Amino acid sequence: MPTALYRFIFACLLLLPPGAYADDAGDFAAADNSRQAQLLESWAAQPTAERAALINDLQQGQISVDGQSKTLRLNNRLRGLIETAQASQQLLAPDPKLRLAAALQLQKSAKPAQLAFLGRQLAGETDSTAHSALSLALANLQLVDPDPAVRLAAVRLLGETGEPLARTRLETLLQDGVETDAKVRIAAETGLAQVKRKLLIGDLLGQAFSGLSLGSILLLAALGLAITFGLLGVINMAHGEMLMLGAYSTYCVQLLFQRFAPGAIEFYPLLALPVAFFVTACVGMLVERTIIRHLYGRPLETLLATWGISLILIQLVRVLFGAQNVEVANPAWLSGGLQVLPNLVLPYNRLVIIVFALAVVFLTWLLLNKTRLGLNVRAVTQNRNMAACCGVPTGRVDMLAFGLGSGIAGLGGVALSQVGNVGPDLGQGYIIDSFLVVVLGGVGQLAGTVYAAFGLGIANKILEPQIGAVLGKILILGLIILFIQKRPQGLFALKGRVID
Amino acid sequence: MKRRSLLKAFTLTASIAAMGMTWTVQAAETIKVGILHSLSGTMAISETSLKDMALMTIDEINAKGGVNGKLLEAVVVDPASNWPLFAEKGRQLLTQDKVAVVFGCWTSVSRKSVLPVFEELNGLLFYPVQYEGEEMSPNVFYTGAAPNQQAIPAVEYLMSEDGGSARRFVLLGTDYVYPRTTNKILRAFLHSKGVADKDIEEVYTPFGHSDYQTIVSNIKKFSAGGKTAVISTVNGDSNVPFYKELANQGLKATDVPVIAFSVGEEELRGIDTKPLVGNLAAWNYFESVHNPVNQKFVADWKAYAKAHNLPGADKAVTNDPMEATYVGIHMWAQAAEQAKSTDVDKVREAMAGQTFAAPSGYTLTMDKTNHHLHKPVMIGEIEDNGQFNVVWQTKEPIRAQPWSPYIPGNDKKPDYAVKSN
Amino acid sequence: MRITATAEFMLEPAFDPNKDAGSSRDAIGLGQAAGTGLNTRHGTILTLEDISVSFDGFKALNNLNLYIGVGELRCIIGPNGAGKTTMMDVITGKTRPSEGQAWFGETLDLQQMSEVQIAQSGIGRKFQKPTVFEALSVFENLELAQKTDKSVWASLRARLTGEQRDRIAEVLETIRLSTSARRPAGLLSHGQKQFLEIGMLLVQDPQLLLLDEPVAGMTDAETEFTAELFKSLAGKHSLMVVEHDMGFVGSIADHVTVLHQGSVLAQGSLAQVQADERVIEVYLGR
Amino acid sequence: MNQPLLLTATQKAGPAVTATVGGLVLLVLLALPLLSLLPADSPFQVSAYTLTLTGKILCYAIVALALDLVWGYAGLLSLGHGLFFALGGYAMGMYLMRQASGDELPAFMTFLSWTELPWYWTGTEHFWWAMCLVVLAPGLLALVFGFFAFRSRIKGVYFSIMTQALTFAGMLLFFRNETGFGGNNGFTNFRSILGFGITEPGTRAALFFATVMLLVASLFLGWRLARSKFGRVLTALRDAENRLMFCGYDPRGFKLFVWVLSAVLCGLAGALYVPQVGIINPGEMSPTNSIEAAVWVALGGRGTLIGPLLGAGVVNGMKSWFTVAFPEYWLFFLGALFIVVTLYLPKGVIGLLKKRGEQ
Repeated sequence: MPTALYRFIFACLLLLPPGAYADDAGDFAAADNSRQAQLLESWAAQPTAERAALINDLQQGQISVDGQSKTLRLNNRLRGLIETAQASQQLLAPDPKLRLAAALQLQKSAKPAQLAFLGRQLAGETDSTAHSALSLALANLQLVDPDPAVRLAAVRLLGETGEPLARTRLETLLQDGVETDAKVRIAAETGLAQVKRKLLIGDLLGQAFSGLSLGSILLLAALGLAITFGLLGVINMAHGEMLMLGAYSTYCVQLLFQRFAPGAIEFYPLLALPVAFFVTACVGMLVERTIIRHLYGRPLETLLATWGISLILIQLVRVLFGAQNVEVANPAWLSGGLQVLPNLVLPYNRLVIIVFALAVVFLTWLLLNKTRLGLNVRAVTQNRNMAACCGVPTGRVDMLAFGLGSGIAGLGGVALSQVGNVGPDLGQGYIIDSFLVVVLGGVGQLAGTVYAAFGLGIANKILEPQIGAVLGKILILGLIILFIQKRPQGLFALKGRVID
Repeated sequence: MKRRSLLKAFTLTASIAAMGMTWTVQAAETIKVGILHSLSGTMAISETSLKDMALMTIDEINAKGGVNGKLLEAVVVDPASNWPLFAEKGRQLLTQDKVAVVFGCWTSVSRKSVLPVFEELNGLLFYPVQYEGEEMSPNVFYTGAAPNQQAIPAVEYLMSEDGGSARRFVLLGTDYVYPRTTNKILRAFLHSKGVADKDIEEVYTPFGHSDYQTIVSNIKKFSAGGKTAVISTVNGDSNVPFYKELANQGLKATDVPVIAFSVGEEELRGIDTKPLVGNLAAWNYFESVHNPVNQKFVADWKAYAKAHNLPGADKAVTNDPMEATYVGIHMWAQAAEQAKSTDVDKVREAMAGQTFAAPSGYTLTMDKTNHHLHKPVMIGEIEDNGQFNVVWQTKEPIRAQPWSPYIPGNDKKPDYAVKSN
Repeated sequence: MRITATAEFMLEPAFDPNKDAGSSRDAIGLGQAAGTGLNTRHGTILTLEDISVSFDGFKALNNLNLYIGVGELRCIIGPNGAGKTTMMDVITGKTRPSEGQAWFGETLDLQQMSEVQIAQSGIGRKFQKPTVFEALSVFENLELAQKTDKSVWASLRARLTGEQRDRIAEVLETIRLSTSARRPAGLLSHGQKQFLEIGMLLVQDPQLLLLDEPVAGMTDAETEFTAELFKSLAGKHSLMVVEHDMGFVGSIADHVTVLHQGSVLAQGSLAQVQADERVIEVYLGR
Repeated sequence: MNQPLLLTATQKAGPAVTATVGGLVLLVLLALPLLSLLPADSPFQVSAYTLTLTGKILCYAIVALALDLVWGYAGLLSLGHGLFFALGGYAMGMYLMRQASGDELPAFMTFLSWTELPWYWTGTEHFWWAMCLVVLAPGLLALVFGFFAFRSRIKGVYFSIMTQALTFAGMLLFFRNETGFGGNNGFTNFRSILGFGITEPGTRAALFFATVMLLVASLFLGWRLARSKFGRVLTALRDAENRLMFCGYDPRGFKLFVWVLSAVLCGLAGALYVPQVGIINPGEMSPTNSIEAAVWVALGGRGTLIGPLLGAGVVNGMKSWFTVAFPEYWLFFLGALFIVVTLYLPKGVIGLLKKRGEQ
């Protein structure tokens, strides 16, 4: 295959008069997909400064052929090739950063045809990081070099990296009959071992992170419940819908920004937080005043009533916003991820959510333990009558506490809207998990809730790769049920004299 | 006291049951047609728009003077995403409302739930959604795609040079029958194309799964081993978290293209499409198709949505199941005209070989024997405007193979519809 | 028949082979009216030794030693938080002590038994706050409490025999609730509930009655009557009464134990303990 | 809607009249299957639709009754009764599938690459064994779960949440295709039961009749229990469990007994439900269904035997009517129902009637 390609590309090069934009553009526009692919490959092998403009246009999918601009029908294959061509163009760029980026791109997608070109660039490369990156890109191609010495160097180089690709390349190299030179084989084996070790670390870290991330989401979903259920003893089945409302308020805020402040759209989540909190808190307080107020001390009744509320809220949202999901976009600073290791990317939205979750927990803790309101809440929840006698306005405290719980759920909703979809049934998916988290953590125990959430998240993520998502979830449920049998009071139970 | 109230209870139950009998209201000069789509519950998300589309189509037909000189009268019921309720409502439509035909169902389970009722009462159901096949009832006309009209061409495309000549495949789906069957067929097909089992990874998630971190990172790992494509039969709601995770973990369509069989324009309305650009979907129709029929179709729909101010009307879109509904209802009307009657058996006969110039730009034919439409297959690339750019399509409509040749034992199945009872 | 509660005595281990464990117990012994199926050879019906209970560090009971003789009527007094109720929880198996031993008679190790077993073996308890089955009638309350086979199957087939009815009627007389036998227990007054609960103990016919503040919320007349009732019970049954009302205590108790900070502070007749300046200090504070 | 009239009528009327009315109702219920056998043209013919709808509601009524035994009497609100119902249904479904498929594998297995029946399907072709399963599957599960739950004194809200988690886990498990119960599609397309065609009017009538019998039987059973000392112990248990323990009763046994009994009743109801509605799938296990059942009981009146039946009747009747009349508003109504009942009808409709009766 390579040799044939070489010849072909040479043919192409001969055909090409040194490249005025127009001709290339013309050729490209005229060509069919496979011919376009060949052109791109040839250009990638022979980047010239003149062609930079054209390739940039190609990236946009718009080129101008004799005067008028023409939209191209690209497919993924062509896009890939354009990226490669683009990269090899950038190797010519004066800015070392660009060159580095290009080299990294080429590590993935360099074609054998570019061997010669890359070699030349490497020789001329001054910037050290770019140099090493480029040499690695080159090494990928040199694995098939006729000279064992070159191959050996290449293999050594690959061994240094933690690239998943390097692993497969080395593995293919080690297949029977591929690599004949003994020294290279040995080097490849040692290198492979190194790479595997590096990859393993990445995987483990990745698992841990996803566990934490899932935990933080569970935490945000359950925290509000820890207050309404844990402190007020209300089985708030409408809690999930509070999450949902929070997510929908995020959606509305986003719409408003699109309408009125498209410039600042990046920051709509920041405004969404207070809005969501306010909206859900109000709904919560309304519900508390109108319905739940009459049901304190009858937990099972609150369960039924709040379930009714949740049905109404769901259908209400369906009528208002339609049954379909609505679009909530991640702003730029929440999309993409942080490349920690070659095989470990930490998505920004998840990182932010973890931090956010902890922040919310901290604030809640402050609120409950360091403020008058918190004191009142704890007083009321421990002994309603006594608190009333001490002049604590129990009614208002209940209302505020419930509002607080709902508001926190609203904040959770904002976070959920950044990782999942926003639809009327959003809450239904979280309600059972949230309850399990709270019960597992021990009712009325903020700390317990935190531990339970992260515990569940991590356990889930350890199980999932082993036995699959479905069985994993079932198993977790089973384990929780068993655990509650063992410790009905949850992880953090207050012991005390049994009072009847 | 107890005994007294016991008696009351019975009185009540009976009286409710009695209501069943009192609902047979017969309008004079109209033909009743039933619409059996969930308007509440989990499936409302997909099915409500089909109900509206059906109503629009019926209006359209009535505007042209109805069928056999009679106007069509739609009877809408809500099975509330509750499968037994589908059977109950189906029976009600057929026996109480005496409808001539029913358009409805989305999920396979709902279809399977009503199927015995339609076969027992010899009713007529038009089913507008792509499904796993393995069924061919004389009382159902399937206007959605069978696997060979969607899945297999899609994979062929992925393996082609333009599709990126993928050599490894991740079959990712929600754990229920449609993905399972489709993936089973695909695996067999891939084997026939010389793809080894080690290059195929099958992954399933529970309904409403929302955490795709592990799965996406596994896909990444898997894709390091060679040119990989993901074939997603992930069910509606889970798609958003899946695609978001893909984008955030930096898997670009150019590296690992994802082709989805259940993501259409309607679903994209709920997704921020920027990160998805370049990912694929396989359908038999896309809103972006350029032809006069489709332009009118889309325009009519947008107008209808505005006129009846459906939620989100400003962003109203059409999609494949809607087109299938539209085509189905029109074909039924044509058949009824041709048969000069709405009698099920006569209509069934007339349906065979019925043709209709569909919005997809092709003239679709109802197969003479197997009750499935001949449909074209299109591969669309997601664009940032939530539309699809058709990058590949079949020259001709393809005949459906409801009994997939890739499933052992199907070769013995007859190629014409027979009652399963 | 008085004993002087010296520290050495209280700390004496229960089953020290080197000592004649009998002697000290005989000192407490009030006759040998042993209940059926319960071995009280040495005349002690309840033995608590070195019992300690701690809730998250706080020691509710601290090396508590206590002996109740067969047929004895013992009053437990002590300031709030002295551990009175906790002690009852320990005896009835509601709370498990972190260390120490609790014996019912000579043979039954209360720590090995579940609450239900303890109750069935003959320890009846009346709660601080009167708890009766509010939804059931007074009669039904007594019927449930009555001593009989209390297994599931039995209660499926249960029919009241003549003498069972008579017994219940009799108790209804004693607790003066005959007239309201058919009323739901929920409608009774506080005092009546107290009596009903006592009645439930009576029909249950336990050998040891634990009564937590039985006369709280009773009129003087009722209190007086209760005192009579308890006196009459003593001898047939062993009683352990926790009470704050000194008048009441004085009227019934031949023997009083003062608890303080989870262990026995003083023991003896009411007069003795009231004379004890440690007790005075505890009650009045410095 | 005409129930209110009916109700007021019945409760205003003297016991004698009520008795006759009730007798008539029972007669009607018994007559329905017979009427359904009449030729279609006769004016008295009862449509299969009405029959199956009523049959379905009766099955739900049995579930409500079973739930009331544990909730109304023993004070254990189970949010997982749908699981037992579904298990009974699946047991019956297995038999029906085997009947339909004959000697071959059930259809859903053949195209999901099952080569032979999994072990737990063995014997399901025999009706008697299927019946055993109908009782055993829910019964044993309830026994095991109950044993652990009651041993560690899980009650009140915890119990509710645990049962909910249980049924949720069950649903996920049955959704999987590997589990071997047809996954999301469950079982459909039954043909015959005991050799009789499932769609024949005769079979329908018989099934309906069986349902009425089961309902009456479970009513009688519940009535006997409520009247026995056992019933009183349960009530005591609900109000003051500790007191009961110090009276020497072991609550575990009592709870376990009534819990298992209730589960088995649900199983039986499920078994009769499946052939009448013609499908069983994991959806029946969704927590939502179980919670709805709780509302039937609450609406009718907890701790009364009739209330639940009433509740099941009203809610499902409403559902069948609403989903045709105003599909969009069904959930609003249901939700409002939940709230109103808990706020204003703590004793349910029955309580209301009693009060009115006393005035």
